Amino acid sequence: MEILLFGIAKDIVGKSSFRFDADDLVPTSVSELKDRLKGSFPEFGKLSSLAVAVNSAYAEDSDRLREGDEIAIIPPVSGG
Amino acid sequence: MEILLFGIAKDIVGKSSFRFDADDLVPTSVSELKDRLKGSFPEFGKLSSLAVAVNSAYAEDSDRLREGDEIAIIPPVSGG
Amino acid sequence: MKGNMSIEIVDVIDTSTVFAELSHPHSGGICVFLGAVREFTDNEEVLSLEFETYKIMALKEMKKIAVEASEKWKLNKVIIRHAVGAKNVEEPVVIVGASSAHREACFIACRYLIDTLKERVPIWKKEIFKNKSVWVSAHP
Amino acid sequence: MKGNMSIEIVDVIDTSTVFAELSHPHSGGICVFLGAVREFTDNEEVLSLEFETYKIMALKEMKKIAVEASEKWKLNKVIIRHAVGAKNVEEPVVIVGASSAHREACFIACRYLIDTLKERVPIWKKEIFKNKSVWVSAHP
Repeated sequence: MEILLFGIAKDIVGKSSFRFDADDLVPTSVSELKDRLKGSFPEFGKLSSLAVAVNSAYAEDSDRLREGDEIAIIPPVSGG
Repeated sequence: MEILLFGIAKDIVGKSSFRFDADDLVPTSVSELKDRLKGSFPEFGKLSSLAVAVNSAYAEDSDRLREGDEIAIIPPVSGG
Repeated sequence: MKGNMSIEIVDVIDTSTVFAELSHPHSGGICVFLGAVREFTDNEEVLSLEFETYKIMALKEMKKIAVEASEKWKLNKVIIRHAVGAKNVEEPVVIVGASSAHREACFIACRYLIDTLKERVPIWKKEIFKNKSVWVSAHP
Repeated sequence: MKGNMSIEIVDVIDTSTVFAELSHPHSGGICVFLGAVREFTDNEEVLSLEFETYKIMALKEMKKIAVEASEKWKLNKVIIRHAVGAKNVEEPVVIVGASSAHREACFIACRYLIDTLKERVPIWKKEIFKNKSVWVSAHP
Protein backbone atom coordinates (compact mmCIF):
# COMPACT_ATOMS: atom_id res chain seq x y z
CA MET A 1 0.00 0.00 0.00
CA GLU A 2 1.57 3.23 -1.19
CA ILE A 3 0.99 6.55 0.57
CA LEU A 4 1.59 9.87 -1.23
CA LEU A 5 2.98 12.81 0.72
CA PHE A 6 2.73 16.53 -0.02
CA GLY A 7 3.85 19.84 1.44
CA ILE A 8 5.02 19.63 5.04
CA ALA A 9 4.09 15.91 5.17
CA LYS A 10 6.81 15.25 2.61
CA ASP A 11 9.30 17.22 4.70
CA ILE A 12 8.34 15.35 7.89
CA VAL A 13 8.78 11.91 6.36
CA GLY A 14 11.67 12.99 4.15
CA LYS A 15 10.27 11.60 0.90
CA SER A 16 7.30 12.04 -1.42
CA SER A 17 5.79 8.59 -0.82
CA PHE A 18 6.26 5.44 1.24
CA ARG A 19 4.86 1.89 1.29
CA PHE A 20 3.36 -0.43 3.84
CA ASP A 21 4.47 -3.86 2.68
CA ALA A 22 2.52 -7.06 3.18
CA ASP A 23 4.75 -8.06 6.10
CA ASP A 24 4.09 -4.68 7.80
CA LEU A 25 0.84 -4.24 9.69
CA VAL A 26 -1.03 -2.54 6.85
CA PRO A 27 -3.57 0.03 8.22
CA THR A 28 -7.16 -0.86 7.33
CA SER A 29 -8.86 2.49 7.99
CA VAL A 30 -8.13 6.20 7.66
CA SER A 31 -8.01 6.64 11.44
CA GLU A 32 -5.60 3.73 11.81
CA LEU A 33 -3.35 5.27 9.14
CA LYS A 34 -3.38 8.63 10.95
CA ASP A 35 -2.54 6.98 14.27
CA ARG A 36 0.35 5.05 12.70
CA LEU A 37 1.72 8.25 11.15
CA LYS A 38 1.52 10.18 14.42
CA GLY A 39 3.17 7.27 16.22
CA SER A 40 6.10 7.08 13.82
CA PHE A 41 6.41 10.85 13.22
CA PRO A 42 5.22 12.92 16.20
CA GLU A 43 5.43 16.07 14.03
CA PHE A 44 2.13 15.03 12.42
CA GLY A 45 0.44 15.51 15.78
CA LYS A 46 1.51 19.16 15.85
CA LEU A 47 -0.14 20.18 12.56
CA SER A 48 -3.25 22.38 12.44
CA SER A 49 -5.12 19.54 10.78
CA LEU A 50 -4.42 16.24 9.08
CA ALA A 51 -6.60 14.78 6.35
CA VAL A 52 -6.37 11.70 4.17
CA ALA A 53 -7.53 11.39 0.59
CA VAL A 54 -8.58 8.06 -0.86
CA ASN A 55 -8.74 7.92 -4.66
CA SER A 56 -8.28 11.69 -4.79
CA ALA A 57 -11.25 12.62 -2.58
CA TYR A 58 -11.31 13.55 1.10
CA ALA A 59 -11.95 10.48 3.26
CA GLU A 60 -13.66 10.15 6.66
CA ASP A 61 -11.75 8.67 9.63
CA SER A 62 -13.99 5.59 9.50
CA ASP A 63 -13.40 4.90 5.78
CA ARG A 64 -11.68 1.60 4.97
CA LEU A 65 -8.41 1.40 3.05
CA ARG A 66 -8.00 -1.24 0.38
CA GLU A 67 -4.95 -2.44 -1.54
CA GLY A 68 -4.95 -0.59 -4.87
CA ASP A 69 -6.51 2.61 -3.46
CA GLU A 70 -4.57 5.79 -4.18
CA ILE A 71 -3.96 7.16 -0.69
CA ALA A 72 -2.54 10.60 0.10
CA ILE A 73 -1.74 12.51 3.26
CA ILE A 74 -3.23 16.02 3.11
CA PRO A 75 -1.62 18.45 5.57
CA PRO A 76 -3.29 21.88 6.05
CA VAL A 77 -3.91 23.32 2.58
CA SER A 78 -2.79 26.85 1.76
CA GLY A 79 -3.63 27.57 -1.87
CA GLY A 80 -4.70 30.96 -3.13
CA MET B 1 -27.88 81.78 -18.01
CA GLU B 2 -27.17 78.61 -19.98
CA ILE B 3 -28.59 75.23 -18.98
CA LEU B 4 -27.00 71.98 -20.22
CA LEU B 5 -29.23 69.01 -20.99
CA PHE B 6 -28.36 65.32 -21.11
CA GLY B 7 -30.05 61.99 -21.80
CA ILE B 8 -33.82 62.10 -21.74
CA ALA B 9 -33.74 65.80 -20.71
CA LYS B 10 -32.20 66.59 -24.07
CA ASP B 11 -34.95 64.61 -25.83
CA ILE B 12 -37.71 66.36 -23.84
CA VAL B 13 -36.47 69.86 -24.65
CA GLY B 14 -35.29 68.90 -28.13
CA LYS B 15 -31.79 70.37 -27.79
CA SER B 16 -28.62 69.94 -25.75
CA SER B 17 -28.77 73.33 -24.01
CA PHE B 18 -30.95 76.41 -23.70
CA ARG B 19 -30.63 79.93 -22.25
CA PHE B 20 -32.60 82.12 -19.92
CA ASP B 21 -31.89 85.61 -21.24
CA ALA B 22 -31.82 88.72 -19.13
CA ASP B 23 -35.31 89.67 -20.31
CA ASP B 24 -36.65 86.24 -19.21
CA LEU B 25 -37.41 85.71 -15.56
CA VAL B 26 -34.08 84.02 -14.76
CA PRO B 27 -34.51 81.39 -12.00
CA THR B 28 -32.54 82.20 -8.86
CA SER B 29 -32.55 78.81 -7.13
CA VAL B 30 -32.40 75.13 -8.04
CA SER B 31 -35.99 74.57 -6.95
CA GLU B 32 -37.18 77.52 -9.02
CA LEU B 33 -35.35 76.12 -12.06
CA LYS B 34 -36.98 72.70 -11.55
CA ASP B 35 -40.42 74.28 -11.23
CA ARG B 36 -39.90 76.32 -14.40
CA LEU B 37 -38.80 73.20 -16.30
CA LYS B 38 -41.79 71.15 -15.10
CA GLY B 39 -44.07 74.05 -16.00
CA SER B 40 -42.76 74.37 -19.55
CA PHE B 41 -42.22 70.64 -20.16
CA PRO B 42 -44.60 68.45 -18.15
CA GLU B 43 -42.55 65.37 -19.13
CA PHE B 44 -39.98 66.39 -16.50
CA GLY B 45 -42.62 65.75 -13.83
CA LYS B 46 -42.93 62.14 -14.94
CA LEU B 47 -39.26 61.18 -14.46
CA SER B 48 -38.08 58.90 -11.62
CA SER B 49 -35.98 61.78 -10.30
CA LEU B 50 -34.69 65.15 -11.41
CA ALA B 51 -31.43 66.65 -10.16
CA VAL B 52 -29.51 69.79 -10.99
CA ALA B 53 -25.75 70.19 -11.04
CA VAL B 54 -24.13 73.55 -10.40
CA ASN B 55 -20.51 73.83 -11.47
CA SER B 56 -20.41 70.08 -12.04
CA ALA B 57 -21.52 69.00 -8.56
CA TYR B 58 -24.98 67.93 -7.36
CA ALA B 59 -26.89 70.92 -5.94
CA GLU B 60 -29.59 71.10 -3.26
CA ASP B 61 -33.03 72.52 -4.04
CA SER B 62 -32.26 75.55 -1.88
CA ASP B 63 -28.95 76.37 -3.62
CA ARG B 64 -28.79 79.74 -5.39
CA LEU B 65 -28.04 80.05 -9.08
CA ARG B 66 -25.71 82.81 -10.27
CA GLU B 67 -24.90 84.13 -13.74
CA GLY B 68 -21.72 82.39 -14.85
CA ASP B 69 -22.46 79.13 -13.03
CA GLU B 70 -22.32 76.00 -15.18
CA ILE B 71 -25.78 74.54 -14.70
CA ALA B 72 -26.91 71.12 -15.90
CA ILE B 73 -30.13 69.13 -15.70
CA ILE B 74 -29.42 65.60 -14.46
CA PRO B 75 -32.20 63.14 -15.27
CA PRO B 76 -32.05 59.66 -13.63
CA VAL B 77 -28.53 58.31 -14.21
CA SER B 78 -28.02 54.82 -15.64
CA GLY B 79 -24.31 54.21 -16.03
CA GLY B 80 -22.67 50.82 -15.54
CA MET C 1 -3.29 57.06 -2.63
CA LYS C 2 -4.25 59.65 -5.24
CA GLY C 3 -1.35 58.74 -7.52
CA ASN C 4 -2.66 55.20 -7.40
CA MET C 5 -6.07 55.98 -8.85
CA SER C 6 -6.96 55.72 -12.50
CA ILE C 7 -10.25 57.46 -13.34
CA GLU C 8 -11.20 57.65 -16.99
CA ILE C 9 -13.99 57.96 -19.52
CA VAL C 10 -12.95 56.24 -22.73
CA ASP C 11 -14.35 55.18 -26.08
CA VAL C 12 -13.24 51.56 -25.74
CA ILE C 13 -12.28 49.62 -22.59
CA ASP C 14 -9.14 47.52 -22.93
CA THR C 15 -9.49 44.67 -20.43
CA SER C 16 -6.08 43.15 -21.09
CA THR C 17 -4.07 45.54 -18.91
CA VAL C 18 -6.29 45.99 -15.88
CA PHE C 19 -4.63 43.43 -13.60
CA ALA C 20 -1.19 44.82 -14.36
CA GLU C 21 -2.50 48.31 -13.57
CA LEU C 22 -3.91 47.16 -10.22
CA SER C 23 -0.83 45.14 -9.25
CA HIS C 24 1.12 46.39 -6.23
CA PRO C 25 3.83 44.74 -4.11
CA HIS C 26 1.66 45.13 -0.99
CA SER C 27 -1.48 43.72 -2.64
CA GLY C 28 -2.29 40.05 -2.14
CA GLY C 29 -5.76 40.53 -3.65
CA ILE C 30 -7.19 42.26 -6.71
CA CYS C 31 -10.93 42.33 -7.38
CA VAL C 32 -12.33 43.60 -10.67
CA PHE C 33 -15.91 44.00 -11.87
CA LEU C 34 -16.70 44.41 -15.54
CA GLY C 35 -20.14 45.42 -16.80
CA ALA C 36 -20.99 44.39 -20.35
CA VAL C 37 -23.92 44.67 -22.72
CA ARG C 38 -26.48 41.91 -22.25
CA GLU C 39 -28.49 40.52 -25.15
CA PHE C 40 -31.87 40.65 -23.41
CA THR C 41 -33.68 43.03 -21.07
CA ASP C 42 -37.01 41.70 -19.77
CA ASN C 43 -36.93 39.10 -22.56
CA GLU C 44 -36.64 41.74 -25.25
CA GLU C 45 -33.66 41.59 -27.57
CA VAL C 46 -31.25 44.51 -27.17
CA LEU C 47 -29.48 45.47 -30.40
CA SER C 48 -27.04 47.88 -28.77
CA LEU C 49 -26.62 50.43 -26.01
CA GLU C 50 -25.66 54.06 -26.31
CA PHE C 51 -23.94 55.88 -23.48
CA GLU C 52 -23.61 59.59 -23.07
CA THR C 53 -22.10 61.52 -20.20
CA TYR C 54 -21.64 64.94 -18.65
CA LYS C 55 -17.93 64.30 -18.73
CA ILE C 56 -16.47 66.93 -16.41
CA MET C 57 -18.96 66.08 -13.68
CA ALA C 58 -18.78 62.32 -14.27
CA LEU C 59 -14.99 62.36 -13.79
CA LYS C 60 -15.39 64.41 -10.59
CA GLU C 61 -17.99 62.01 -9.19
CA MET C 62 -15.90 58.97 -10.15
CA LYS C 63 -12.92 60.49 -8.35
CA LYS C 64 -15.02 61.23 -5.25
CA ILE C 65 -16.16 57.60 -5.23
CA ALA C 66 -12.56 56.34 -5.49
CA VAL C 67 -11.51 58.64 -2.64
CA GLU C 68 -14.45 57.50 -0.49
CA ALA C 69 -13.55 53.85 -1.07
CA SER C 70 -9.92 54.58 -0.16
CA GLU C 71 -11.06 56.21 3.07
CA LYS C 72 -13.34 53.32 3.98
CA TRP C 73 -10.88 50.50 3.20
CA LYS C 74 -7.10 50.22 2.92
CA LEU C 75 -6.57 50.04 -0.83
CA ASN C 76 -3.32 50.20 -2.75
CA LYS C 77 -4.79 50.90 -6.20
CA VAL C 78 -8.20 51.80 -7.60
CA ILE C 79 -9.51 51.90 -11.18
CA ILE C 80 -12.82 53.30 -12.40
CA ARG C 81 -13.23 53.42 -16.15
CA HIS C 82 -16.44 53.92 -18.12
CA ALA C 83 -17.02 53.74 -21.85
CA VAL C 84 -19.23 56.07 -23.89
CA GLY C 85 -20.74 55.82 -27.37
CA ALA C 86 -22.46 52.85 -28.99
CA LYS C 87 -21.79 49.37 -27.55
CA ASN C 88 -22.86 46.00 -28.86
CA VAL C 89 -23.71 42.79 -26.99
CA GLU C 90 -20.74 41.47 -24.92
CA GLU C 91 -18.79 44.73 -25.27
CA PRO C 92 -17.45 46.14 -21.98
CA VAL C 93 -19.21 49.22 -20.65
CA VAL C 94 -17.56 49.81 -17.29
CA ILE C 95 -14.66 48.33 -15.36
CA VAL C 96 -13.92 49.00 -11.69
CA GLY C 97 -11.28 47.40 -9.53
CA ALA C 98 -9.28 47.65 -6.33
CA SER C 99 -6.22 45.96 -4.87
CA SER C 100 -5.47 45.47 -1.20
CA ALA C 101 -3.32 43.40 1.16
CA HIS C 102 -6.12 40.90 1.85
CA ARG C 103 -9.15 39.90 -0.20
CA GLU C 104 -11.90 41.18 2.07
CA ALA C 105 -11.11 44.85 1.39
CA CYS C 106 -10.80 44.60 -2.38
CA PHE C 107 -14.06 42.63 -2.74
CA ILE C 108 -16.12 45.03 -0.66
CA ALA C 109 -14.47 48.10 -2.21
CA CYS C 110 -15.07 46.80 -5.74
CA ARG C 111 -18.75 46.29 -4.96
CA TYR C 112 -18.93 49.79 -3.48
CA LEU C 113 -17.32 51.31 -6.58
CA ILE C 114 -19.84 49.85 -9.01
CA ASP C 115 -22.90 50.31 -6.77
CA THR C 116 -22.07 53.96 -6.10
CA LEU C 117 -21.13 54.67 -9.71
CA LYS C 118 -24.57 53.45 -10.79
CA GLU C 119 -26.27 55.69 -8.22
CA ARG C 120 -24.41 58.92 -8.77
CA VAL C 121 -22.24 59.25 -11.86
CA PRO C 122 -23.93 61.32 -14.61
CA ILE C 123 -23.88 58.76 -17.40
CA TRP C 124 -27.02 57.82 -19.33
CA LYS C 125 -27.73 54.60 -21.14
CA LYS C 126 -30.19 54.20 -23.99
CA GLU C 127 -31.27 50.70 -24.92
CA ILE C 128 -31.83 50.25 -28.64
CA PHE C 129 -34.43 47.60 -29.44
CA LYS C 130 -35.70 46.62 -32.87
CA ASN C 131 -38.66 49.01 -32.85
CA LYS C 132 -37.89 51.50 -30.08
CA SER C 133 -35.23 52.97 -27.85
CA VAL C 134 -35.48 53.66 -24.12
CA TRP C 135 -33.47 55.80 -21.69
CA VAL C 136 -32.87 53.29 -18.88
CA SER C 137 -34.33 54.14 -15.44
CA ALA C 138 -35.77 57.43 -16.66
CA HIS C 139 -39.31 56.55 -15.61
CA PRO C 140 -40.60 54.82 -12.47
CA MET D 1 -22.97 24.75 -17.55
CA LYS D 2 -20.11 22.25 -17.59
CA GLY D 3 -18.95 23.33 -21.03
CA ASN D 4 -18.74 26.83 -19.64
CA MET D 5 -16.25 26.03 -16.88
CA SER D 6 -12.52 26.37 -17.21
CA ILE D 7 -10.63 24.60 -14.41
CA GLU D 8 -6.85 24.50 -14.68
CA ILE D 9 -3.56 24.20 -12.86
CA VAL D 10 -0.90 26.05 -14.83
CA ASP D 11 2.71 27.18 -14.53
CA VAL D 12 1.94 30.81 -15.37
CA ILE D 13 -1.39 32.67 -15.20
CA ASP D 14 -2.13 34.86 -18.22
CA THR D 15 -4.46 37.62 -16.98
CA SER D 16 -4.94 39.22 -20.38
CA THR D 17 -7.61 36.80 -21.66
CA VAL D 18 -9.77 36.22 -18.60
CA PHE D 19 -12.52 38.75 -19.36
CA ALA D 20 -12.85 37.47 -22.90
CA GLU D 21 -13.10 33.93 -21.51
CA LEU D 22 -15.87 34.93 -19.08
CA SER D 23 -17.80 36.99 -21.62
CA HIS D 24 -21.25 35.69 -22.53
CA PRO D 25 -24.17 37.33 -24.38
CA HIS D 26 -26.42 36.79 -21.34
CA SER D 27 -23.89 38.18 -18.85
CA GLY D 28 -24.18 41.81 -17.81
CA GLY D 29 -21.63 41.31 -15.02
CA ILE D 30 -18.24 39.64 -14.70
CA CYS D 31 -16.41 39.50 -11.37
CA VAL D 32 -12.81 38.31 -11.14
CA PHE D 33 -10.51 37.88 -8.15
CA LEU D 34 -6.77 37.57 -8.59
CA GLY D 35 -4.46 36.50 -5.77
CA ALA D 36 -0.85 37.64 -6.06
CA VAL D 37 2.36 37.35 -4.05
CA ARG D 38 2.65 40.05 -1.39
CA GLU D 39 6.01 41.45 -0.36
CA PHE D 40 5.44 41.17 3.39
CA THR D 41 3.88 38.67 5.78
CA ASP D 42 3.66 39.87 9.38
CA ASN D 43 6.22 42.54 8.52
CA GLU D 44 8.74 40.03 7.29
CA GLU D 45 9.98 40.33 3.72
CA VAL D 46 8.93 37.47 1.48
CA LEU D 47 11.43 36.66 -1.28
CA SER D 48 9.16 34.25 -3.14
CA LEU D 49 6.47 31.62 -2.74
CA GLU D 50 6.53 28.02 -3.86
CA PHE D 51 3.33 26.17 -4.65
CA GLU D 52 2.92 22.46 -4.95
CA THR D 53 -0.24 20.46 -5.54
CA TYR D 54 -1.77 17.01 -5.58
CA LYS D 55 -2.90 17.75 -9.08
CA ILE D 56 -5.51 15.09 -9.82
CA MET D 57 -7.31 15.77 -6.55
CA ALA D 58 -6.91 19.56 -6.81
CA LEU D 59 -8.57 19.59 -10.22
CA LYS D 60 -11.42 17.42 -8.89
CA GLU D 61 -11.97 19.72 -5.91
CA MET D 62 -11.81 22.84 -8.08
CA LYS D 63 -14.42 21.33 -10.38
CA LYS D 64 -16.66 20.46 -7.42
CA ILE D 65 -16.42 24.06 -6.23
CA ALA D 66 -17.34 25.41 -9.67
CA VAL D 67 -20.34 23.05 -9.83
CA GLU D 68 -21.44 24.04 -6.32
CA ALA D 69 -21.27 27.72 -7.24
CA SER D 70 -23.29 27.07 -10.41
CA GLU D 71 -25.95 25.30 -8.36
CA LYS D 72 -26.13 28.11 -5.81
CA TRP D 73 -26.25 31.01 -8.30
CA LYS D 74 -27.21 31.38 -11.96
CA LEU D 75 -23.82 31.69 -13.66
CA ASN D 76 -23.05 31.67 -17.36
CA LYS D 77 -19.29 31.06 -17.08
CA VAL D 78 -16.83 30.11 -14.34
CA ILE D 79 -13.04 30.10 -14.25
CA ILE D 80 -10.80 28.66 -11.54
CA ARG D 81 -7.10 28.66 -12.36
CA HIS D 82 -4.19 28.15 -9.96
CA ALA D 83 -0.48 28.42 -10.59
CA VAL D 84 2.23 26.10 -9.25
CA GLY D 85 5.99 26.42 -8.92
CA ALA D 86 8.02 29.40 -7.71
CA LYS D 87 6.34 32.83 -7.77
CA ASN D 88 7.86 36.23 -7.07
CA VAL D 89 6.30 39.36 -5.57
CA GLU D 90 3.34 40.67 -7.66
CA GLU D 91 3.12 37.50 -9.73
CA PRO D 92 -0.39 36.03 -10.00
CA VAL D 93 -1.02 32.85 -8.01
CA VAL D 94 -4.72 32.21 -8.50
CA ILE D 95 -7.51 33.68 -10.58
CA VAL D 96 -11.20 32.91 -10.13
CA GLY D 97 -14.14 34.52 -11.89
CA ALA D 98 -17.79 34.20 -12.76
CA SER D 99 -20.19 35.90 -15.13
CA SER D 100 -23.93 36.30 -14.66
CA ALA D 101 -26.90 38.34 -15.87
CA HIS D 102 -26.70 40.75 -12.91
CA ARG D 103 -23.81 41.76 -10.69
CA GLU D 104 -25.05 40.33 -7.38
CA ALA D 105 -24.59 36.70 -8.48
CA CYS D 106 -21.13 37.08 -9.97
CA PHE D 107 -19.77 38.98 -6.94
CA ILE D 108 -21.03 36.48 -4.40
CA ALA D 109 -20.02 33.50 -6.55
CA CYS D 110 -16.51 34.90 -7.07
CA ARG D 111 -16.09 35.29 -3.31
CA TYR D 112 -17.35 31.74 -2.78
CA LEU D 113 -14.90 30.36 -5.36
CA ILE D 114 -11.82 31.84 -3.70
CA ASP D 115 -12.94 31.23 -0.10
CA THR D 116 -13.76 27.60 -0.79
CA LEU D 117 -10.63 27.02 -2.85
CA LYS D 118 -8.54 28.19 0.10
CA GLU D 119 -10.36 25.82 2.45
CA ARG D 120 -10.37 22.64 0.41
CA VAL D 121 -8.14 22.45 -2.64
CA PRO D 122 -4.96 20.43 -2.02
CA ILE D 123 -2.38 23.08 -2.86
CA TRP D 124 0.43 24.01 -0.49
CA LYS D 125 2.32 27.28 -0.27
CA LYS D 126 5.79 27.69 1.16
CA GLU D 127 6.93 31.20 2.00
CA ILE D 128 10.63 31.76 1.35
CA PHE D 129 12.17 34.37 3.64
CA LYS D 130 15.81 35.43 3.77
CA ASN D 131 16.79 32.97 6.50
CA LYS D 132 13.97 30.43 6.58
CA SER D 133 11.03 28.93 4.74
CA VAL D 134 7.61 28.12 6.14
CA TRP D 135 4.70 25.97 4.94
CA VAL D 136 1.79 28.39 5.36
CA SER D 137 -0.98 27.38 7.82
CA ALA D 138 0.73 24.09 8.67
CA HIS D 139 0.87 24.85 12.39
CA PRO D 140 -1.75 26.44 14.67
